[in-house]
Amino acid sequence: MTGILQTQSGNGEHPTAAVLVIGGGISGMQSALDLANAGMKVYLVESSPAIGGKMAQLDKTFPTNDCSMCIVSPKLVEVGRHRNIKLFTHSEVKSLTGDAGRFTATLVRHARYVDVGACTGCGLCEIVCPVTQISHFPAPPAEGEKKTRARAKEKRIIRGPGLPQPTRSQKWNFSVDNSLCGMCGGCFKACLHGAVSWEKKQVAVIDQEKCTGCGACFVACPEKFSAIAIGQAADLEKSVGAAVHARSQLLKKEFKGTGQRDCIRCGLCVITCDKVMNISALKMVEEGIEAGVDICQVCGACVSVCPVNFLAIDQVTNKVPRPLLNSFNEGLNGRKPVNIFYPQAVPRVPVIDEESCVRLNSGACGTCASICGVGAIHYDHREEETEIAIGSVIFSPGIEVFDARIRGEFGYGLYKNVVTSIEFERLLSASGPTSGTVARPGDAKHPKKIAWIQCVGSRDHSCDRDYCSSVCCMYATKEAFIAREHDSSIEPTIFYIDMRSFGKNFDDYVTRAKDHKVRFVRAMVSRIFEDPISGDLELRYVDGSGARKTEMFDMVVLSVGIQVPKASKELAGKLDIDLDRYGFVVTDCYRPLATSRPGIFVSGAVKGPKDIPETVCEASAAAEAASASLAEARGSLITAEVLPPERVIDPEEGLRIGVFICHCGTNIASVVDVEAVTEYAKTLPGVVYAEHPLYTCSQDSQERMREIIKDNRLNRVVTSACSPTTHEPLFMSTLQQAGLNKYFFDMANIRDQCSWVHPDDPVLATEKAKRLTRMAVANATAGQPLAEQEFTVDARLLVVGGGVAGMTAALEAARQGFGVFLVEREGQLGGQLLQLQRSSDGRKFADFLGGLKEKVLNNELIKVFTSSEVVEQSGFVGSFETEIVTPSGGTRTLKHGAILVATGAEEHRPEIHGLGTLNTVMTQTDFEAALENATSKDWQHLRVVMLQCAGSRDVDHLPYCSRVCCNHAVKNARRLKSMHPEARIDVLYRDMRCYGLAELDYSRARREGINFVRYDPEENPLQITAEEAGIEITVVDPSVRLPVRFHPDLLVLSTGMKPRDAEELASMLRVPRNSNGFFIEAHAKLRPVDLPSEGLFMAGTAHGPKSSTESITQAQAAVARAATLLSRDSMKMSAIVSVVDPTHCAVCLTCVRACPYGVPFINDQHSAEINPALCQGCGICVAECPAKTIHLGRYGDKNIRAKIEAYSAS
Amino acid sequence: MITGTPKPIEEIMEMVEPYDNIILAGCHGCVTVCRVGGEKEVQVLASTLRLAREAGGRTIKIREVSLERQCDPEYVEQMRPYVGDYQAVLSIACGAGIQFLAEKFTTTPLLPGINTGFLGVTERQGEWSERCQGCGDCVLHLTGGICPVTRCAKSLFHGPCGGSVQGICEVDKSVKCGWQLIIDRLKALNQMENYTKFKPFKGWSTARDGGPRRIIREDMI
Amino acid sequence: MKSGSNLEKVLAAGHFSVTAECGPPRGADPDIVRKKAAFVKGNVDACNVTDNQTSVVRMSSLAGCLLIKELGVEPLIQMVVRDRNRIALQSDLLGASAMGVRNILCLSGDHQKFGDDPQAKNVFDIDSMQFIHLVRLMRDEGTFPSGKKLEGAPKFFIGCAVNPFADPFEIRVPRLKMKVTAGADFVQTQCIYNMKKFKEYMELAKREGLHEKVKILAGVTPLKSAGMAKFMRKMVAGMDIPEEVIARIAAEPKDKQADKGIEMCIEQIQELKEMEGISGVHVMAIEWEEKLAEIIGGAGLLPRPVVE
Amino acid sequence: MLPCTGRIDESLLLTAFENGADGVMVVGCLEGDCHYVSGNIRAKARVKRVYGILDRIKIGPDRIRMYNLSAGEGSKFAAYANEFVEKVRELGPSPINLVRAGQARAVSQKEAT
Repeated sequence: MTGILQTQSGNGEHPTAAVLVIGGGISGMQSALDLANAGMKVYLVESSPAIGGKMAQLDKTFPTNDCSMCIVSPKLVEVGRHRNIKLFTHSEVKSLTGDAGRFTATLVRHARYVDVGACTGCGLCEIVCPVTQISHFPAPPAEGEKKTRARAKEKRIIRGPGLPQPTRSQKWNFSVDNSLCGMCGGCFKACLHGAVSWEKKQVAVIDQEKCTGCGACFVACPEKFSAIAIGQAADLEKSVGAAVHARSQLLKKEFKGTGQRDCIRCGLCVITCDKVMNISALKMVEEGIEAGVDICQVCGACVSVCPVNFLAIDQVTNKVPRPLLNSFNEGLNGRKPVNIFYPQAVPRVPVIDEESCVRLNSGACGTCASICGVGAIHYDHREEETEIAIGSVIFSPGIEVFDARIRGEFGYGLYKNVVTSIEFERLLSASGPTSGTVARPGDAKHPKKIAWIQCVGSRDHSCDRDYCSSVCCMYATKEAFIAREHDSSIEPTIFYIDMRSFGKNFDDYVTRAKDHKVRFVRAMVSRIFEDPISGDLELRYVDGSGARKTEMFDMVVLSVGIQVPKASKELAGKLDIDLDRYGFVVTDCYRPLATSRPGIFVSGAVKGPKDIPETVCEASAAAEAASASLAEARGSLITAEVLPPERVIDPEEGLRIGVFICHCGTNIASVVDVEAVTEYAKTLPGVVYAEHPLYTCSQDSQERMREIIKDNRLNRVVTSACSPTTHEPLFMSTLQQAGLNKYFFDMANIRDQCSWVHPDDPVLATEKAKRLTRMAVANATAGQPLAEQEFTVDARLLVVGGGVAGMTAALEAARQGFGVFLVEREGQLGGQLLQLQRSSDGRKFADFLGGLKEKVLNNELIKVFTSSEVVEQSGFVGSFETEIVTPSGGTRTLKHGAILVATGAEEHRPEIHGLGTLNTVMTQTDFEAALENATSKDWQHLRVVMLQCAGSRDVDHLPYCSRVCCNHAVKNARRLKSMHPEARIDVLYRDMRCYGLAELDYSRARREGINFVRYDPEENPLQITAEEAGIEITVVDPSVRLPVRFHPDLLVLSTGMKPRDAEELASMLRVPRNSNGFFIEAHAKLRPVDLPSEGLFMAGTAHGPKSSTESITQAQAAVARAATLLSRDSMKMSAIVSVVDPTHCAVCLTCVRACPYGVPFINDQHSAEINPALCQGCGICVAECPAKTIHLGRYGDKNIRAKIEAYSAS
Repeated sequence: MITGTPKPIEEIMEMVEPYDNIILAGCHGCVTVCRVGGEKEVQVLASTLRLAREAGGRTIKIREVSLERQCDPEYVEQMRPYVGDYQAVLSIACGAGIQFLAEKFTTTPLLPGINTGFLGVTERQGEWSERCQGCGDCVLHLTGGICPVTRCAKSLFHGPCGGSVQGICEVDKSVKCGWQLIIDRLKALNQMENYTKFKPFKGWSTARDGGPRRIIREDMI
Repeated sequence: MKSGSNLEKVLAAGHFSVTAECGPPRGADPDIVRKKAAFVKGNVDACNVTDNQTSVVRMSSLAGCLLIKELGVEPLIQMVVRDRNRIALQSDLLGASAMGVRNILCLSGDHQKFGDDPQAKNVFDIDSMQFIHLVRLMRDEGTFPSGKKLEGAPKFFIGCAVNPFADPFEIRVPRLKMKVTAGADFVQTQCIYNMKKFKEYMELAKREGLHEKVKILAGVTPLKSAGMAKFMRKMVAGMDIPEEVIARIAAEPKDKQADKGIEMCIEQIQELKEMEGISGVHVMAIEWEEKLAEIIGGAGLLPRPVVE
Repeated sequence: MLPCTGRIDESLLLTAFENGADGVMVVGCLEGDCHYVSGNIRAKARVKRVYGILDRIKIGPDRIRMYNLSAGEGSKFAAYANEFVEKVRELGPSPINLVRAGQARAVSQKEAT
């Protein structure tokens, strides 16, 4: 770590190198990871039982259609297992004291009743728990009073179509213990089968021949005697509840598909009610079951244990049942009081719900504790308080969706087939309540016509949600798109006001959706009426031509907006940070991550609605902001990972392969017979262990895998699960933790390649899964241990581009303690912002830029090179070398560990509408500059037309949306209006994309009398003549549906933004740019500021059009990402690199010539050599080598041949 | 290096037709460098032969070996322990290597898998061209380092002939006129006086015209 | 007199000489040679007999020479080094001389690629320069190249060919000089169409004094049609036919183009006649021998002088 | 799965046929869009060579084909896979497999008698 400040122990003079991150959604997780990977201790507090947040609930993500869970789950696991992140789930922040650099927080961990350390996440507790409702628990006995059971006054007999058909299947043996029998005859009276013989003062005797095993006698025997003994009941030694569950399961299996509707008089409901719940509301009678409806506590246990669905909850009680709903699935299905939040949850440990658990409320039941094999359930848990010392806080509690009930006209909550968009996400999700089938909640019918209604709880003054929620246009488009992928007969329609697809590649996505028959209608829906019989929905709206329309739909999705939850507002109050009237955290546009209280930073949608990549970006940025002032203490509170020594595998040692076939919940197991694949795997040569976990990737499974590797002395591991791209690193690190070289591993993707692509052919899908598993086993057999070399990291950062992003990045990196080289092509720092005048709050950019420039130039750690350009680039992450040409014409070689590209963008200046020739036509930037001196009389009554999308969203110019122009126009229009209220301003637009809180300025502009007229290049084109003589513009104003003519004094064009020329730089860095010239990020959702090559990052408008605030955020984010590398002492190189075996090298130069990266060279030992740090691992040289003497880690001929041979072996 | 090209597979199939159990021998020398007879080509040819054979209803067993060089007796001897177990050896070394195998293993038929080409250089990946004919009497010092024997289609010593057009030989549009190259080079070297010098008759006895050649260097024996 | 050939005599006497050529047949029929010889007879000072030109197999040039000699035409034997090594060349030289052939043209020969047998092995034991040297050695020293004495030295008027239009232009004159040094007595040029470039060439040759050391016979070939002109320009290596030449013949209607070609050829000969350093013309009327009289006569070069 | 189609070589492709493949599909990045700059172009040349070999040894050249796709073109991948499978189905089993099946039949008949 050259150039990094020394780390210090906490001796009182230095800040605390720890950060409290509030909120475990994608924002909090990203902040936590970036901090923890850069040497900061992290405390991550999440109020729900598991991390993951909203993103875990989503099905797919726009605009790439990536599966949300698939991409977030590796992050969940990484956070869950990170040694420097301490996770507090089901917890809250109680208080915060102290100041920036040395806060003390008190955290409250709510009682979970399950020991997180002991629980394996097996989920058995949830399976055996019989409770499905929120019970009406009997009032506890008054002080000193003896606890007695209530007696039913209101009884109801539940009958089936026929009389009960008693079953003897899985029968328990009831017998009378003569020594205990009270000779009361209760059992004799209760028995409906005449199996009990009793006479007064005689011990009762049960005739086993006649007994059907219903247990009526057992229930009837008074507690004081308890003379009836049960034999042959599985799990009875655990508890009655466990035994009931065991028998119920067997009977359910037996009666499955038999159409049995009559009571089978198994007696499980009665036994449960009496012996497990201590209620005694049920009794077996000749005609069926007699329920004491007034004393029923409505827990639902009787219903859930009934093997034949004879009972229904509303039959057994006279109260209104209150089903327990699964909040993760948005209440679309039920859950148990003991519940694992969601299948991939981290930690995958259930929480017992205090409101509904019978044990916690009445002291009865306790079945879950009795069944838990590891004794993890403790009903005596109490909430705990922990005090932690931290230097900074990141506030990222996330958002919730708008309560659609407030918009009563849409009938949400009344009409069953009106759902919210988040509910629809769950309906689409493969792990959701319908397993990904699009079905109406009302009747499970497959809907054909589905309508999305936009702006429900957004851009709506009537319910105090004036802001735009930013994400709804895109998520609705995505949901419509994906719905059609699930069922191509679906006809989606989206009703919208403005299509705000303002992000990178968003417009293309909308176009693709249109191509996929998603219908877009620009209209506000006024009301929905339900057809009470069919459940279909009638929508009323006014279309573009002004006609009133009614249209029938099968289902309606309300695109609900997002808002700050009440709890978050309260927490903000405790933290003493300022919120705006909607509850969003207030920040300064130049310091976008800082809250009003020093030391507390903010990230994510809680500071304004935003999508995932922007959230991730902010999260990284917040991590940077939160750690910059703690940098001097970096590393003082963390522990390094210590891996057990690697077991050296003796070549003589036989193969010991372990195979794990993943269910992936139902993702795989619903199609592929995983048990059969597991059995098959056991037959493969060398396989000594095989099993099929529900989620192989879950934390508990990974811990288990580690144990299995050790216990079975495995020397190879194979998983057949999902995509190696996302999950292989996880499994490999588990191997390492078990002391096995991580390359003794292979993975078959039986999810994507079997269950997903062949859902309709389970038999063949299973065969294919076997084959893929066989191939993976063969490949693992051929596996070799590979070593990763370590090298020292140069802790300096090269920043290319000295605009606002580049300067911010340089300054922040320096604050983090890293040396910085800042290279700017132009003669002065500042970039495009030099052309602009004022921020949206009216402050002059020049002041801000001046301050920034001064700080950059005066910082000792930053070396600035203006009028300089990068001409040559080599090296690799952690150890780059870059040559620049300086103004003197000389070159300089800079050594550094990471690169940040911030080459920026500039205003597009197309030669249209007289721009460049007429002085009455100008761009927004020109206009903004002119406004600075617009004091003369001429301006007072000036007529200005602003033309939006002038050369944007236009295939002949810039095909994309430049994102900032609408806000830019609103800003300038309002400024002119404030200076000269008499001036007339007409803004001609296609969609006003004033996303997020910028919507507020847009609505203010409208109220201030600025006129907005919509046009459409196809359906409502503009007629523009711009000449010396004057300008004339004609368009049909859709609001009045009449042509209007403008004769402005000034025509202001919003022309958009185009990237600066960075073609050579991109090719030197070998990073891709999109067809518009913007750099392409490593992952559109989760790695928004990473470039695809390791060690390269980007920020600002080089990535895509954005505002200066967004650029600042990205710059800080990119520094955070770079800090995860630069803060390390050393790094490891990939082991998947080509290695030349010099024995047979013919020194023929084939590899030297074939390598696209120019890595191989001929060394002084007369052999080709490949620098492992530079090798990209493509294997081109391996395939070309005529002597076959180059080998590529795990992609050797031996491996590939093994797979090919295993493919065809039967 | 010595260059070569693969023989057409049909021709090789015909050669191996009588056999069911052969050795396919590559060489780590020149033919590896010119990518016609190295380990990779052994694998490709072996697979090809097995496939072709089996498609015709018969199988063939092929032992794939690659000798360090087929033109040195010590390396060739490495095959001796097992060569007798096979019906033939198909070699994809140069003609020298193949013959050397034939000499050493007198009772095993030797089959050539490549056509040996010339002494040449690599122009670029996948392109080689001739530079030397091994005439045994080098005159490169007089001709600007460019061989008139090899580079001129007519091996003229006082070229170019009238067929030289804009530096291109009349024999093949893709071949540069050797004499144009010589002249360009002599001019660059300021040695044009070498050009106008009359060159006496070349002695071809040191070339192949003198019969199979041998080099014996007493000092090295 | 080096050889005492008619051509040598005519040139020595300062006459503007004329040679033509006669390609032997693709067969053993001597009458074909005789028929061609009849067209030539009386119109030239010597007649070249080609040696498997363009590598197309024909009757041997020595046999052709003897056939035309029988008819009273002075033969000029062409010999290429492509097909014969130095042993065969020496032997044929002795034979030709013995049979009274006194003029020789020493050539490399076209590459076999263009002929009947592109698969043939070529020889090129010695090159044309060395061949000239060989003939002069035998004639003037009376020895074999091995140094052994000849039993009677062959007598030849030694000719060589030059192509003033081949590349690179800069070595064309030096190369002619080498040939002269090697022993060439006369030179026949490739057929000339680009008179401008030829004049340039001659200027350079004259600067070296070559026109005084060697007799330069300028090669001409009458064009039969514009098509032929275009074909030759495209297909024959080193053939330089300027655009204006083609344009001139192409301007004529098809049936008049042959006449135009002859007219142009005559004009060209007349122009060459006036050029300093040009000692004669070599008229290559390819497969058009019947027009020789018309051309040569048209140029005012008939009858041919007789020098004793 | 390989890091790049540039890793695949002719002998491995032929090995697949030796192991009874009726067809081999090589799927790489779009041309000009190779993650490793030129790997797919190299692969294309090698596939072409194998195509030639298969043609000459009468296995059938159309049993090998290279497709180019971007990572986001899942449905296109499916379409290509179906197209190629359909093509190979039309071609029928590889001659190798026919011969092997014939021999297996002959053996079993022999055993039966």
